[in-house]
Amino acid sequence: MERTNTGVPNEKMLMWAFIGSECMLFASLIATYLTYRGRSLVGPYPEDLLNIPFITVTTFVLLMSSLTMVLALSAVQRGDARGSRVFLLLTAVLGIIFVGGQAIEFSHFAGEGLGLSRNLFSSTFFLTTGFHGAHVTVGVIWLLSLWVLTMRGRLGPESSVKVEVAGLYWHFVDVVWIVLFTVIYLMSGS
Amino acid sequence: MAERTEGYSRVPVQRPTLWITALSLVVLTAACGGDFPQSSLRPQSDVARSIDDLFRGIFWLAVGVFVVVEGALLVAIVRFRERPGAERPKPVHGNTALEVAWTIVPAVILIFIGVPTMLTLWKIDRPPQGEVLRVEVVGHQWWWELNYPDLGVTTANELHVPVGHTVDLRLRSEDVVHSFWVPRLAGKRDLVPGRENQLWFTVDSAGVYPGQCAEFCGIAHALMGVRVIAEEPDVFERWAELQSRDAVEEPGEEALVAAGRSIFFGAGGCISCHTIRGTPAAGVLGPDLTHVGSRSTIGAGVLRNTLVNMARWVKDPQEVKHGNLMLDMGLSDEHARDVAAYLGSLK
Amino acid sequence: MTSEKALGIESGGVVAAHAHEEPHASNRTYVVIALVLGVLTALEVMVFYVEALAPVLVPILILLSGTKFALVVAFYMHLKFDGNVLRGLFLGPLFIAVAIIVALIALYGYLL
Amino acid sequence: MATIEAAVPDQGRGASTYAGGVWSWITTVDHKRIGILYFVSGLVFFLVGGVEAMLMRLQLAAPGNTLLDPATYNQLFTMHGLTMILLAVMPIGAGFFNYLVPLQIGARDVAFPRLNALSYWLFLFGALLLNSSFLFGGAPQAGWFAYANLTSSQYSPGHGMDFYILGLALAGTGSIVAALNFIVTILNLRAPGLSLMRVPLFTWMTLVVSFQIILAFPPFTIAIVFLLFDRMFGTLFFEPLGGGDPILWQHLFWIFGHPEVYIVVLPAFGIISEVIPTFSRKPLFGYPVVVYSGVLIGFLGFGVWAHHMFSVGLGPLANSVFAGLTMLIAIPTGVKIFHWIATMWGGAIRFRTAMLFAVGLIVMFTIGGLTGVMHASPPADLQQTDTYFVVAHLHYVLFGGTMLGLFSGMYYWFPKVTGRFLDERLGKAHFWLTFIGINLTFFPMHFAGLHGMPRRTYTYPAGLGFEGYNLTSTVGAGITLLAVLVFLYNLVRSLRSGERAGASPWGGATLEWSTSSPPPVHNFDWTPQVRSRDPLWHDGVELPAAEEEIHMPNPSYWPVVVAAGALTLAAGALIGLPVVLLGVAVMVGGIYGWAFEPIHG
Repeated sequence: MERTNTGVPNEKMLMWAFIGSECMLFASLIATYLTYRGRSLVGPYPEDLLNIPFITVTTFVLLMSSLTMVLALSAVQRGDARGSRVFLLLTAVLGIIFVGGQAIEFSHFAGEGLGLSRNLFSSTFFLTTGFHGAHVTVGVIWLLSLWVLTMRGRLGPESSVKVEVAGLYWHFVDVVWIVLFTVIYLMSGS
Repeated sequence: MAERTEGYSRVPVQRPTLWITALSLVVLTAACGGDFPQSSLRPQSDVARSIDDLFRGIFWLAVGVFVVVEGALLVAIVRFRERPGAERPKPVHGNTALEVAWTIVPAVILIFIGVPTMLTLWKIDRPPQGEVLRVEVVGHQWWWELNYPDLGVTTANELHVPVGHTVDLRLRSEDVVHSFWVPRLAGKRDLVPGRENQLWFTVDSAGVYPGQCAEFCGIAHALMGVRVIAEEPDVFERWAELQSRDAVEEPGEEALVAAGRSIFFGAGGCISCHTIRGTPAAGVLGPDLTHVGSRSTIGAGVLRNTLVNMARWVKDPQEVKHGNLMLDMGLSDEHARDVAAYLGSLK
Repeated sequence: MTSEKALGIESGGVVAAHAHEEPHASNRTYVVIALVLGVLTALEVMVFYVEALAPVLVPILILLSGTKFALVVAFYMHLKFDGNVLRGLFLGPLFIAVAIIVALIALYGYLL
Repeated sequence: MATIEAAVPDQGRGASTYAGGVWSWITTVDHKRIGILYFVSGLVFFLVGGVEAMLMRLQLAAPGNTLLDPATYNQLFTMHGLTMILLAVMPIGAGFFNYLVPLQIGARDVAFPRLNALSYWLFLFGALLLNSSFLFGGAPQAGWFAYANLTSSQYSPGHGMDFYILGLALAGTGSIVAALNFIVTILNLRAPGLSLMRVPLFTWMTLVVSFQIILAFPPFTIAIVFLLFDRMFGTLFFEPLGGGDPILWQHLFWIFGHPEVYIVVLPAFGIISEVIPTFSRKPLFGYPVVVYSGVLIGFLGFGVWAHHMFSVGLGPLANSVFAGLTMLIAIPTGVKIFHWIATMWGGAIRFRTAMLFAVGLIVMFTIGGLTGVMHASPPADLQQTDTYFVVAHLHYVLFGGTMLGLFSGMYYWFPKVTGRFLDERLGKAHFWLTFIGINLTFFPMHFAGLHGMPRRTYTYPAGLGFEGYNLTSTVGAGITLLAVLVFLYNLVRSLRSGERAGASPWGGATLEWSTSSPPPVHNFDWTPQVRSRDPLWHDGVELPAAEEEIHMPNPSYWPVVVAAGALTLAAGALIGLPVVLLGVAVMVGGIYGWAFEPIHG
């Protein structure tokens, strides 16, 4: 472990500072979504299209990917090579399922006539969830890269900070979804 | 006053070099020094006066702070210059009492600014009571549409108001964000597409109060003038009565006027954008021209409204006001003169 | 290995106020947290479908999702165990971010 | 790069062994070289912005002038604002951060040297992309604030606004990356004993500014992404006909835009908080208060954005709240000014050029601050906003505050960077010409504004009483330009033949003066042990035994590859999908190359 003033590794601090910055990014998106809520001039409106049961499932998948992520980190720190491989891959796969769900949802919306530029709901919905989906996608690529490293046996306990940092990113993306799920889906009726 | 609106038009024709202009300016400045017809420091309405009183209070407080701070700095500069052979100064790291004091003092000064600010803010934001004159102000690139819904009057760029009578402006925009600003009468209020804003004031005395758009709104933003013409109530009523009528052509110069009319309604294509009430002209893209002959300026204050200027304007609007949205209809000099005659007849 | 990391070793101060000991929660705790997250999500969706709760839907949802948010941040992201520096690094920006959301929806008249 | 042996007795004697050549600058990851790159780029853009300003002043010298057509003028004021704030002042500030922060905290480099290089290249490419708009159909002409919906594809056809969006997205990303890097560097890489409450003020302000950058730029990024989608894909974010609200842009823009003001001014405060103690030969008066007031300004800066929007009609309640918060900022700002004066008080002041500029800052910023308080009062602001009164205010703050502070820093640290002094006589000429020039330029603007002259107008009619003020401003601008030319001459001349400077030419108190001028590649032969706030004044630094070997990071071309990928991606948004994909490929390839690059070659 490198020595720093705070005792926190540089990479980890970088990620936390980045997450702070990301808070403002998503805050801007969420604030826009909320200020434009109910201001669409033409349909379809959120209550016409949002499929709560379907999204609940993908939300659950993403939540569980946080569990597998934290288990992956724990395995890497313990030097459990098999655990690292399994849980990293599992996390990435759960992420892929989530993004796939989003793709299905998007194409369903498009099929119902809710294109990107249809109304304020579609504009704000697609950009907000799209930004989040892009974050998940980046995370999946990152996790798969780490998984390749574990397959080659190049990710031992000494470099666990790499997994820890990726994990922080992944959990943050999950946390953002916790908020988006509530704000976009569950508050759509009120 | 009339000279002012000529300012734009004179230069493109003569194209003087910068230096000649600069020299003549020195003379001009001497001549017009002290006369600031668009100055926020010469309020002529209740609202503008409230703001001006507040500003003057803040200004003198600021002057006081300025004198104290720069004075202290000056003393420090003069007294504590390094002198040869002097010892290294005593390292002072701070002084809690002093630091607390100069945190509290600015806070107290801010109370003296903040309280009058809030009082004025809420005062000028309180909607007017009693009878008001409603005017809809619609911002366009780069002119003002003015509707008096209760009087059935529609005009442009020149807001006639009665003295001593509260005017309640409802501001909106047809295209981009503009800002209505007549400094001697009120602070700015933006015209925002998709919103309606409100601004009111009561003018003190008769006169012409120039103003202009204060929010950058595109290429001709600089030339989006507005003039408030405050008149005694009886004069205003006569004006409103005249303006509410359909178009009336002034007799005289019949031949030119008739020729101009036929171009206006025919080859000129003017009616696709302009309305003249009482005629088939019902375009809505440009200003209502029903009584255009009675206005004092052309093109949102760019030119004085004379026959020559009007002819110049309809012949080549881009030359007078670069970027404006009026199309160049390719009129010949003669046709432009005829159209100008026709428009001039619409008193 | 990256060059940055190597550099950190040499230029890093040795003050090291708090040694970097991380008493991570156990895997058991992680699984329990996951179960709680699942249950809270189920509750959220239930609340969404119960007509009677419509008037208080928003406060309940904020409470439930806020709890989920806090659980993930505290346990999965180890903020509960890490030092004050990281806590400040996250909570400061989070405060400003939330304040700006609240301010904007207030400015648009949804709160007042 | 070869390992540098450090078995020499004095700090900084392990001579610099930089490789030469352009390639070595392109692949450098050394914070000092990156600092110089930032500085030079910033200076070039400062000149570009200055020429833009001069053209505008010439156009406004006389009423009804026709030197420039309105489209050109509108491009110039838009680009002048963008260039000065984002491409000149911020990068020059970043030049100081880069060069000085590691030196001031006794580190060998920043926490992530390659990331630091990436920040620079992203900034440079963004700046070039934005300015290339002049060549491809015209620069943006909707103001640096780019209010919607004037920026929609309907009202701003052509690609000017697209260059604005893409250029600033790149440069903004660069700023965020740099700021993240500096946060980690300052929090993690301080020399032993250099606790946060002993960190030099300049480094402290860098930390505050870094936090502001990482928090202020994301809302702006989101706003320009919305705008990009509105323009390219017909979304409705700022389209009133679809229910969108142009005011939302104003909110998002000023949530960024107001902190941005402090982002550019706080580094200057940091600089003069170093310069004034050194030349007064007294420690900074009330160090903790100066630090806390900076932090407070940084924090409050996020709660005052709507004071740019008093004329929008948000209602008296919102206006009152934002007015109150804005006035609060005056307190920590005023406190800073008092502390600088108190530092001078009782000192033995040497008026070298750096000190002159520092005192100039206090004079000018006081005026700018006082007019700022006037804007904080909504009724008064309704008469002042969007007029030349505001132009006067912001230039007193940004030129009179920031630029004078940056000039002060240039004279102060030039000997450290180059080993030579800037010429004092030319420096004093530079100072007085600047001081006279900017006052002559900006002071009359107060009157022009109060007498009713709106800003962003390419011309004004005769007869409103604006002529004299404008002519005076133009003359003042000419004098300011002359001052800048004197400075450039001084820079070039002193680089070649300036008087030699030793390690500590001014007797400064902070760590950067403990190593040679210019510092060696590795900054310090030994990591210093710090025991007080002014380590070089109070016997507060101890040099432990020599370290055996010092590894400095290798040069790397991956940062510039990644940045080039990002540039290709951005340009692709204007050219076509294949270019976008190429950009993504280059970026991804670059990131992998970066991740797997070995440390020591």
